[in-house]
Amino acid sequence: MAKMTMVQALNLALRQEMERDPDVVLLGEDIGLDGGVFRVTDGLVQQFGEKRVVDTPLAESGIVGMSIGMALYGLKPVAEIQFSGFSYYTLHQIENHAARLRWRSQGRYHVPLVMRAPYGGGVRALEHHSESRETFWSHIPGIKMVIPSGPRNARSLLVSAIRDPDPVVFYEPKALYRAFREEVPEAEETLPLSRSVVAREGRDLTLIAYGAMMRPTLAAAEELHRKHGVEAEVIDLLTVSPLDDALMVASARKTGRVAVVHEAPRSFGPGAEIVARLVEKAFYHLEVPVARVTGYDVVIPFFSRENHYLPGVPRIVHAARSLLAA
Amino acid sequence: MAKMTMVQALNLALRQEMERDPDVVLLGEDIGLDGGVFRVTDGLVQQFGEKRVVDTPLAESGIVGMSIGMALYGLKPVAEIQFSGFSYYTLHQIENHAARLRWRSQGRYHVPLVMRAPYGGGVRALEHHSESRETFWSHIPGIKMVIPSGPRNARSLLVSAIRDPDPVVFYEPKALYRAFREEVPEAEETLPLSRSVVAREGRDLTLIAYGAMMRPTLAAAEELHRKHGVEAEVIDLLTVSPLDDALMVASARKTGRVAVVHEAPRSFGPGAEIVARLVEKAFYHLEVPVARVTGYDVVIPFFSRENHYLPGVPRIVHAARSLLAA
Amino acid sequence: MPRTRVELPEAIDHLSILNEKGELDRPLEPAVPDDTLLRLHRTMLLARRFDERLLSLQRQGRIGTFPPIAGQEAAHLGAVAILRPSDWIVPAFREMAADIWRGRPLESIIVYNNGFNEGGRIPADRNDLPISIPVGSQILHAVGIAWAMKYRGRDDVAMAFFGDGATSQGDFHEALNFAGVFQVPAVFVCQNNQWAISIPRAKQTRTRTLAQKALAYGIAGIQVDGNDLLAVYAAADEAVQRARSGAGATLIECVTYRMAVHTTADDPKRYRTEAEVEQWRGRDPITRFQKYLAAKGLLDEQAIAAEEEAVQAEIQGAVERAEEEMKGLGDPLLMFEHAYAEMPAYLKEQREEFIRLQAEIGGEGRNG
Amino acid sequence: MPRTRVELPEAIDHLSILNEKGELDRPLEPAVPDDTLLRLHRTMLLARRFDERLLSLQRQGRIGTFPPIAGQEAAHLGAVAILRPSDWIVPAFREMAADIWRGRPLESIIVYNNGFNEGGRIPADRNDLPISIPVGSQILHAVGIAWAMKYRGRDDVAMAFFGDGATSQGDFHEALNFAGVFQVPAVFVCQNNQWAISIPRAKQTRTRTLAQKALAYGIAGIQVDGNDLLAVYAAADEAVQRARSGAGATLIECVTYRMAVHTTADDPKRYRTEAEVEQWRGRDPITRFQKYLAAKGLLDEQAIAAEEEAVQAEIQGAVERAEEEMKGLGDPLLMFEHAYAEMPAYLKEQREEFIRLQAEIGGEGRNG
Ligand SMILES: Cc1ncc(C[n+]2csc(CCOP(=O)(O)OP(=O)(O)O)c2C)c(N)n1
Ligand SMILES: Cc1ncc(C[n+]2csc(CCOP(=O)(O)OP(=O)(O)O)c2C)c(N)n1
Ligand SMILES: [Mg+2]
Ligand SMILES: [Mg+2]
Repeated sequence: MAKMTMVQALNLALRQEMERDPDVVLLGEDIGLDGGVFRVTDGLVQQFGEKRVVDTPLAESGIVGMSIGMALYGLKPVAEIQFSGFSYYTLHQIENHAARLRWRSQGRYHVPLVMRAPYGGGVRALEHHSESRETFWSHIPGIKMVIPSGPRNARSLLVSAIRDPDPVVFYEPKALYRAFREEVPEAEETLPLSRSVVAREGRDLTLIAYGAMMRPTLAAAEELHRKHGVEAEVIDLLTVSPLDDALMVASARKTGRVAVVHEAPRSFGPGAEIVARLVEKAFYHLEVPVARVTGYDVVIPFFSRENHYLPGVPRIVHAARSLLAA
Repeated sequence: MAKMTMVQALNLALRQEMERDPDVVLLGEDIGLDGGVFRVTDGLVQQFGEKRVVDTPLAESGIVGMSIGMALYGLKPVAEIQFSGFSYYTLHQIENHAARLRWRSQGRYHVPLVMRAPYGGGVRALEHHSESRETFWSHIPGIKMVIPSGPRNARSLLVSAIRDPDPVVFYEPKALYRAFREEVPEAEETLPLSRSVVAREGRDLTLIAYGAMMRPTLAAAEELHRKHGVEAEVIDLLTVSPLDDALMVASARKTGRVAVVHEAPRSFGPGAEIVARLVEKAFYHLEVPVARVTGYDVVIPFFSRENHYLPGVPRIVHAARSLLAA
Repeated sequence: MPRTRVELPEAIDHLSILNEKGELDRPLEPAVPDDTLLRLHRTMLLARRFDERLLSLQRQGRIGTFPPIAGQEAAHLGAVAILRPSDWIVPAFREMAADIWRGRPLESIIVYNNGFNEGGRIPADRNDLPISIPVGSQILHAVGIAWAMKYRGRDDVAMAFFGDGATSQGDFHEALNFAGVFQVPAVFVCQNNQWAISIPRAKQTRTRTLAQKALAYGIAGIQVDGNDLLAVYAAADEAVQRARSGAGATLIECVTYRMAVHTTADDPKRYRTEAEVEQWRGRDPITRFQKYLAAKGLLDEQAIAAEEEAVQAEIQGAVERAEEEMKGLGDPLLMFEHAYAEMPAYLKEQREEFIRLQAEIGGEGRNG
Repeated sequence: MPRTRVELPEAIDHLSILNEKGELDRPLEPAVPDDTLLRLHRTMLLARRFDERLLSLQRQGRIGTFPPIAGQEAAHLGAVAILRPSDWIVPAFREMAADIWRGRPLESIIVYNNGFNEGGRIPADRNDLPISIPVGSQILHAVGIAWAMKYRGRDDVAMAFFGDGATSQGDFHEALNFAGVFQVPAVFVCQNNQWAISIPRAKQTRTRTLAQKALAYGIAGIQVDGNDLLAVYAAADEAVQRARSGAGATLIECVTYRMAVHTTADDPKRYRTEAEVEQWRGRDPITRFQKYLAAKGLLDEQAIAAEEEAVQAEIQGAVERAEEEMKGLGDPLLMFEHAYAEMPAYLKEQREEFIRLQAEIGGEGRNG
């Protein structure tokens, strides 16, 4: 086992899947010699050649539309969109085609593509480089929206996404790319898509998060424990959609107090669906309203102010304590 | 006052705004001689000429991107996207630019464009012609998402949308285009955006809907009254985003029982946000979980089955009665 | 140096072999076996008569909206005629003669047009994509398929179809540019039928031809008389050979005409004159091809009459089979299928909810 | 008839006026007043030195990531130099010399690059759009602005900038096609700097030139030596005159080179050789222009030294003013502004929530 950053772990997943399955090909802008602007594909063109690590012209709809064709033919394209803020160019290809070709052809075809893109704030980036719009993809029937939260699950989930027979949008929390290291076994590991996990057990309240927000959420849980003697249960969605509500419902029934944390704008964001599920399935166990600790309904500000926009430990702790006080 | 269909009422709004303000120009595919595939722009090219009623090449991003430029220069473009199922081609223009140019330029520029598109099922149309994906636009800070429910409010809201200084996505429920007529006064009428209305008063429960779903929802309320002696309050959102929660919260506090009705897929749909708001603001008044009567998490089936997908009167009545029985 | 003309390596040709009177430019005549010629004629006739029948079914409310193809039979059939089964076609929505040529049963077309998802099924032995409605978007899929063929070392080709209107879409541009950069075995067939609903070709783009857009991608481009099956066939042959040999993609502009409505929801009287339509009636691809076959001694009046009768019988059989088949369709639970390989938990719950509801509020009509 | 060549009305020229040695092609020399020439020189120099200063500020952590322009000064400055204040420019993100020419204060560039939204403000008297990062998307805005100018009967023009990479985007295609169809007064300036991050021009598209893409839209196209300010100026002059006279849009490809990193987050050693960069160093637009000015007797070594000093002083002043200004910036409540003309109710509530939170959890750092 080696200690790896998330970038290294993703690289490992790609490399091993490419070694294992010649149908796996990568395409995107600057993924070859440059190794991707975050170096996730570093070294892969050297190992697998330009035939399997394909630098494309600068055209996102082209990248994804072409990937759909490759997938229909039987390949397993992994398309990199350089930043999630440019993934919107592909919405019509994803909604109108990737999500539906299995259905349109009544099972004859399917589209096993992965669209990877770094998302989220916290890295002092330029405009369009810090957004969190996973809701767009989460709302589309036929699409899976996956967001890892650490090196190890990033590797496992990416392997699962590549093997998944359906189209997966895979958002990578760029703030975590190099934020910390984890042991990542060389041996194959996968994680089921559509399954969330309990990242920390607790009995007093439930915090639900995913992606980059797992770090402040877990830190908040730690602070709640240390400073306030409160035991927060923390759930990591991993797959945002199709949303697995079993764990969160069980936890909410146990604690009766829930906060959802995400950096996407609040309104019509993923937190809304989580609240709705909890209302559907755990209403009578909720002691207090589910809280949403989220980005505000504005564009994330340029980087000098972004920390005011992004939920952080103090805000999560504050929300948790308010839930307990109510 | 004349009895008008929604198509006629929208046409009236466009005609009067064009007469009133030379900065209003229309653009889109087939809106000239053809009058739009639903005839919303019928007769306008004859009255205002090709200079103001502009048939464009077949390119949605082009239409909206060009509209952004027109709006920046001071015009008030009203862009027609032939069907909402093709509006996804414009997401990057809307998210990356229309929604942000006021903010990006710190108030120097603004983008007073309207993107009109027929949406929704129920007209026995081909694939991609029956979707309801207002969530995409509703989640974007800086965008207003407006959906009328009848000829008269369609006219007023479209006038308000055209005059609004910010970008408005205006989804027209095509199932209602010619479904019924209403008195629409010749004299100017507007309705504030960001304000929902009580379409029917009641004390027993609250039904929240918008667009094409207002018809079955009101019919369900009528049936509840007639057959079951139940008085449903019905709220018509009119503007889906920014969501005005004042009325729904007041109603939920009064009735304690709420169902949301929409034809969009359930998960991550507008109903989720409504549930979340009610939980935030009316939790302690809710007697039972808020119900979501919605499309399923699938692509709306081809038209022979679409009525099974679309919420209808029996389903709404059933949901309402379940709320009361709980 | 100072101000010099840039020499472009590519040039755009116009090709025509059978003129409007059915006269042949003999040196250009492609070598097509007689039985293939007759099958092509049969397919065009079948597609034309079936189109007419669909129109009448639509007018009777027995199917929904659909896009007729009349006038464009040669423009797409001529192109697919050169393909092998292992090649793939990537249609838009106005290539019915090609679909029929590739083996799509007429029944499935009726079932599709009557709003049943079952009509979209494609047999395992055909490498065709289903109809694609979002204009221009499918061209990229052909590029991806062609890329994959090359990757696998096959000498197959992917042939994409689209209209004149589609050339305005960004996806057209991205597709042809990718095809140029990756030198994939793709053939792009533009059925320039002069109209994109109500927008005439001249308002779609300011260029003289659509074929010249190939110059923006460094790929081959050619304009052909799209109502001349031989010209389309010859151009496709050249393009397919180019593709198979690894020399890259081709844009073929087939100049043709949409004789009928855009779809059955359309009223062309609003935007085009009867005189224009009349003018194109004289260029009918079928009568022109019949003259050619007659001159070759392959077809006479009597044979044509027999063919007419045969296709009508085939159509009648298909209509009957389709109407029989549709009686058994409509199970609403199908709508929950094929969203994913495995149904997600919450969707299963929705399916259960639906079944419960059906039981409680009555299984008839809207569930709904 | 049968197989004929399609004659295209448009042709693509290549234009160069000052060669790499600074030698002039006299008949092509544009008539530019001496004081304008000197102002152009001053602006290029200022932009070059400011670029260098920004790089060092970035390395010191005093500003964030930004895209240097070194080497491309002539390619964009030459084009805007011909514009009037009432014309609009629609930049991408690598047109700093143009921004400066149009009156953007250096301070605002520093403030922007240090992550303050305030740096995006544009004074009411300049008709320029802010930087646009999503590649290719802004070209359509220029078309809309140009359309509106024509609608209003003005003889102004909209000038859009973008890179070689941008020509692959669908929006590039849609924009140029719309411009052709609507014959709008737009000028499209492509700064072909040979690279789109790590993707070389040859992998971006298979065409010989980028200028020839104009042939796909029926608009004028020309390729110029983009490191030759006079050639860029002359081509822009021609294009702007064409636009003002109602004769439509032009695509100008300025062949230039990105001498530095793509952005400060980039490491070009991964994908290109130092030898290539070296080769372009000999083609520097500034030294070449200085030779021209020297030959004209407008500039000598001493004057250049004085200019160097003057621009350094100007830059120093700007850095100091920016750092002073930034001390007063950072009020987090600004993030709630400018979302809409009127703040929606729920956003007001979020703003209140934010203020309450700040009070409760401490106003410092993350709110957050
Ligand atoms: C992206 C998109 N925009 C709009 C439409 C609506 N629409 C359907 S066909 C059509 C015209 C297509 O013209 P063309 O490409 O020439 O094909 P034709 O219909 O003439 O065969 C339009 C606008 C669509 N299907 N897809
Ligand atoms: C739509 C989009 N995709 C990707 C990016 C990331 N990106 C920023 S600049 C760039 C390369 C641009 O190349 P070019 O157009 O040649 O301009 P240059 O940077 O050379 O000035 C890329 C890929 C982006 N900003 N926008
Ligand atoms: Mg057409
Ligand atoms: Mg470049």
